[in-house]
Amino acid sequence: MTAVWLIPALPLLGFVTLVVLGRKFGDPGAGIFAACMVGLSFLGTLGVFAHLLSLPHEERAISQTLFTWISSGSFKVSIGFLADPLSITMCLFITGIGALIHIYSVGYMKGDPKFSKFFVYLNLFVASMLLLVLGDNLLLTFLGWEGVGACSYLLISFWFTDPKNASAGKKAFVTNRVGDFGFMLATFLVWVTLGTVNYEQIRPLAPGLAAGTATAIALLFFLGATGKSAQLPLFVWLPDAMAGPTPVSALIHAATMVTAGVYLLTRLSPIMAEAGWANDVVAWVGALTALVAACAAIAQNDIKKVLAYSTVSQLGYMFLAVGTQSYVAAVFHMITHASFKALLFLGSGSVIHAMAHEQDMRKYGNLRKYLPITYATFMVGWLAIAGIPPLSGFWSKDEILAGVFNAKTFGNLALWVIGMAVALLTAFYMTRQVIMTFFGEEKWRHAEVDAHGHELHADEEDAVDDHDHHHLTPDHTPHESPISMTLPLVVLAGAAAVAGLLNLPFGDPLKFLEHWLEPTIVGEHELPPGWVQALLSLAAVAVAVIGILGARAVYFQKKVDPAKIEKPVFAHAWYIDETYAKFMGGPGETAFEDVAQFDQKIVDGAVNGIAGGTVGLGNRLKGLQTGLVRTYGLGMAIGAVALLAYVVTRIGG
Amino acid sequence: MDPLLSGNVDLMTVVVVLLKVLVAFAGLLVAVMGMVWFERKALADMENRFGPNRAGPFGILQTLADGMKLSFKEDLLPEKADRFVFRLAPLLAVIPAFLTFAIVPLAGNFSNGNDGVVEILGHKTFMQVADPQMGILWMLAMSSIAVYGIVLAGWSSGSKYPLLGSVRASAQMVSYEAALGLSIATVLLIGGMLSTNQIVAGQYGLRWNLWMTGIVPFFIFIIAGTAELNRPPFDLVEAEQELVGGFHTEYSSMRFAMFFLAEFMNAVTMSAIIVTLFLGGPSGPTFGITGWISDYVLPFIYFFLKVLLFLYMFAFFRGTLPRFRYDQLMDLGWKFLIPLALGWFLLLATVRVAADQGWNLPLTVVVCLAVLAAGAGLLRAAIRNSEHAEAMAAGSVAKDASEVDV
Amino acid sequence: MRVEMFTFLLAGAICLGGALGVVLLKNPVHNALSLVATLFGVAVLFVNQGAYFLAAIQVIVYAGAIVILFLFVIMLLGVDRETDEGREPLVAQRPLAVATGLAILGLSLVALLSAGQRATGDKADLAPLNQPGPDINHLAEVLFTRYVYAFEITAVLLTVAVVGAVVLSKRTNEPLIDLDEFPEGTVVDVRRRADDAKAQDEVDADAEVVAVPDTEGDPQEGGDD
Amino acid sequence: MFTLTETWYLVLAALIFSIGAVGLLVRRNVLVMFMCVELMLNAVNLTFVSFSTALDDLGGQTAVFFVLVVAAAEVVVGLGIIVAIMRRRQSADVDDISLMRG
Repeated sequence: MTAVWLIPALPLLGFVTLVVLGRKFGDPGAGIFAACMVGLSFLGTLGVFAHLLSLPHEERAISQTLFTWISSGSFKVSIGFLADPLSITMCLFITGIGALIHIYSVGYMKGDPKFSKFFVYLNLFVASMLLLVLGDNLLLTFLGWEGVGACSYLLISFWFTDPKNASAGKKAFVTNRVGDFGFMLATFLVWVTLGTVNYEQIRPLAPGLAAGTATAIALLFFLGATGKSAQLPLFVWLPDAMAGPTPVSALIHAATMVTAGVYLLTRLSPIMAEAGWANDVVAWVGALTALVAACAAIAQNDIKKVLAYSTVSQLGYMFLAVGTQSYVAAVFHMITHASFKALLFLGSGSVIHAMAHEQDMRKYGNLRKYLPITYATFMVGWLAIAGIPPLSGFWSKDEILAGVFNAKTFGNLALWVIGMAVALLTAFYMTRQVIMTFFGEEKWRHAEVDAHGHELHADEEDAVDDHDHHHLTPDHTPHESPISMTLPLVVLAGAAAVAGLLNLPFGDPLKFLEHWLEPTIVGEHELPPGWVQALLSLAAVAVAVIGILGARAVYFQKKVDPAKIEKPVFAHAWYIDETYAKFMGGPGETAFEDVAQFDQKIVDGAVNGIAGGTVGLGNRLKGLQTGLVRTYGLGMAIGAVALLAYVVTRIGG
Repeated sequence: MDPLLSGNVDLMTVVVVLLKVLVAFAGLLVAVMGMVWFERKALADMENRFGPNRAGPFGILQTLADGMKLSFKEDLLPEKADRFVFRLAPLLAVIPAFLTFAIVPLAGNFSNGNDGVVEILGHKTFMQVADPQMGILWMLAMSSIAVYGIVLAGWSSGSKYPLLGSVRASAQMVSYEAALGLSIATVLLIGGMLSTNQIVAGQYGLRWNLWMTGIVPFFIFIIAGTAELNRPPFDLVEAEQELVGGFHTEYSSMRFAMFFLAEFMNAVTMSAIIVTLFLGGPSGPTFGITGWISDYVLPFIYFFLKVLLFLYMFAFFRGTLPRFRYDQLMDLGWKFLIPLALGWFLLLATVRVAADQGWNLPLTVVVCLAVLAAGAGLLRAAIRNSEHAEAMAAGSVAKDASEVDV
Repeated sequence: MRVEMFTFLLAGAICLGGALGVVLLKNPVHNALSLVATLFGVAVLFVNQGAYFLAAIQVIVYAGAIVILFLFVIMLLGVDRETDEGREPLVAQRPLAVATGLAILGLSLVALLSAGQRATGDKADLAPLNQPGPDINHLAEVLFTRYVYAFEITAVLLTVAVVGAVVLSKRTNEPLIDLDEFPEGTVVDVRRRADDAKAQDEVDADAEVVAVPDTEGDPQEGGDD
Repeated sequence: MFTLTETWYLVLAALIFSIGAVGLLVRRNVLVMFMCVELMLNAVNLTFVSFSTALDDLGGQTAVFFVLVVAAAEVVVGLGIIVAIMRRRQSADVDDISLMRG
């Protein structure tokens, strides 16, 4: 199976073709072409997947080196691909969900003046993401890492004529840079200590790392991961990133790119296994992020912001799993989350589409009447994320929590409690969203009401998707989205419902995913005995049910004033973003000014000084170029004498 | 290599060498005197007049008388002349003329594949002053040196007519040297040897290079040789109507005599070289006679007769042919003789290879001739084309064109 | 041996005399003649060492073609007058040149005399010289087997040189350097602008003089440039 | 009486080379400079032949052959350039040709 390179090459081909011919292909054409490319890539991935399945368990890795990319001294990097269970799993849902979202986008972006450009970016994103996942070395992964970052930036600020969208893009970009810095340092460190950046070569060498070095590497990579995967303290960009078109939010900021950090740490599990307390840091950061984001989610009114904070929170779960060495659980949750979160985002997109691009949930209500398919699929997503069995979210979340309960991590019980709290909050805010959107009265029919009398509008301005300017009017009648949008919803709903089958905890033969990933992952974790697991599961289900009922009580039966729960501190996500802004505007700004001064005076000064010095030197030296042949001849002769003298002295010795 | 010098060099060897030098030099001088008289007589006959008839019987001592007269004339030195070079030039004209003669085999028994070895004072040797390894290249080298005499004579006179004459002469000599060399190359291709002795030895019987090379190189050599000598019809160098007297206008007395001598020496030498290269030199039938007659007398007679033929030819040219214009001269040299010589050389080389490889000889020759004809056609087209192009020196165009022909 | 020694001394003296003549004589024609003397001496030295063929082509090529070309150029371009070599415009050029020459000589001699064979490195493994038959045969064999590519490439080189010479000597009416070819801002352009400015100044100055002929202004200011 | 070894030839060649080098640097006439280059080339040729004889190997003579050919080509092109230049400026003084100065 030597067609591994085709997987990223096809979207790349789509990208190149669309760059050149995108406008020619026109409105649906470009989108269909892009979707076909990703679909073909998916088929290719399936082929590789089937091939891997046919191989014996231990040999399930295809590495393919195309050519040498950089060769500088002992530093040698190839463009090469590594298709092993981990990367192919990632590829499957990147290309699978990617293809669905491409199809969805054909409907969603219909009539946009930059229609073909959108698919240019999307294809480039898929290609970069596949490169990130398939690359057989850190540098190639970094290339993909930066590629997805760039595409994310381009897509967040896709409607850049609105300064808010543009600044959201910049925010995402800058925040990610901080993380990339960690990635780069970590890569350098790996190169210096191990002498290679190739994963397959790192794997046998990693156990030889000193504990301190491994910890440093792991922490630096984790810094990179916090940027890309929106963890504390760098999560602030993701909620703002919802400014981009909804398919983008679904594909990039829910399903694929944000999981890159999880993928990276999983891929580097050989190093993480040596990293000691860095794992504790990962786990705690993940847990705290999950909690902080879940709290924020309950107070958001923007339908997509709820999902965005939810994403942050779910990613926190994944890191919690990574930190407790339950990589399989992390990947499992990554897969299930990818399907149900994509589903939720696309569903919300469908809602937004139906509601004339109004994103404020306070103006929704009773939409189940108008959007039956969206409603039905959204229900599946809701129950899945809330952790109701037998839907997928339950199984993966349960496995994480079970893993945490039994982990050797510092304060594992506290982590478990936090995890349970987050599960509760998740069920709560999702139920809140579902009720506000699909149940109750049709609130948009009341002109400009603020049903709950909130003083603060929770940044609703920021997230308003007003790329076309027809606003929601009281006489608006929502209508179901076209087939190209509902079809992906149905498919994803199916996936979200059954994805749990991948790794059922009822017995070893049913843990398909675990066996599948076994050859790739280093790290041992022990699940608690069966009866404990059963108890834990029961507890989780109970917590989820409590959350759902609580939300029902507050928002459906209106027993409690929502304002008591939706505290401003939650709405502002604990004021973390504001603190950053304050710092950056105050002491930060002066520091930046100084840095800018330094750059201008010293760095630029050095560059300009060298240039100026060269010019000056040249002006002085040009006198040597007399144009007189005899002077040149004399120079040559003197040089010849010097050479001769050297040779003669050598002869003597 | 001359067997004389292969052993130890003793006193007798030196004596033999000196003897040969003396004989050759004296013989050459006598030949020149004879040649001058002979040419004047022949010209006079063609022009229906008497020619020299006062000094000695049939005026045969006329040259001697002229020489004596010249030696008593005043030796003029022009004021603007470059003294040293002015005096050096005549020597540079004469010496190469004689040095070329040194490699010509004058006698020796070459019949039946003999190598022409004779015995003088108990030493085996060739009847030629020297037989250097590079043989015929020596002749080319000397003819290169001969150019200097003319160039420097013209320049050092400090006068424009001699300068023009000398520039013409040297350009002409350099140009025709190429054709000359190429026709010599065909001879070398047939014989495989540079040594004049061996070239002659290779032509025993009637295997003269004249036929062996297919006659064409012979004619090329004669034309180019005549041009090298600056003799009519290629005597633009001293075209009296245009240049007064050419490069030696300012010379008088013995210095003029030297140029005069050199010119006729060159004529004799050239004839001898032609004979050596194409007509088998001194070889000829011996009628079964052995001893000194077959070693010295008969070969020398053959040699003398053959040389005489060419001396007459030169006189005949002078008497009958009009002088070339300068551009005609250059066109003939660059656009006709050199391509032809080169083409013929390639033809002979191909035939040689064909013979070695056992190819079908007639077919090879036909194919070669066809290729050469095509090349000639191309060259002609190129020349005609370039004649339309303005501001092109005739010489350089032809140079280009000859490259095309290769 | 004695004959060869005699030949060497004679030819060597001719060579040295010729070489000195090339450098010291003032008239280019004399220089050329001195060069011929050296070339001849070298040819004799070649013969002295048994390189007959090389001696012959040394004379034919160098003396017969190259120096004749020199003489042509000297005579046709009319640079055959004595050159003024008394004045040296470049400071220190002469002493430095002589010093360099002496240094080259000294170092070469040191290398040759002290190092002996080591200066040459290993001996090549071509055909030995002392074989029966004329040297041209052995030379030809080496040239047409081992060095056949080099030989053919030199043939190409000669062809290219001939074509180049023809192109160079073609008489054209355009200036050698087309100043308009150079983009704005290059050195040539700057220089041209300077020239233009100078010319403009001259025109202005002339105009001034013409315009105010009888003012007190010194006519030499504008007129004498 | 000294015997004639290759050292004699080599010393002679070194002398000629040095003289040529000095001449190249001192003389201002382009043509004479060119001649000095030829002097140096000849000195090298002499060295080649001497080593060829001393080492009993044809290599040196082969090198001389190529030097001769290249020298011929060089002179042809060089003189072509000189003629082209001298057509513009009636001087053979190399110091006058300094258009390429910095």
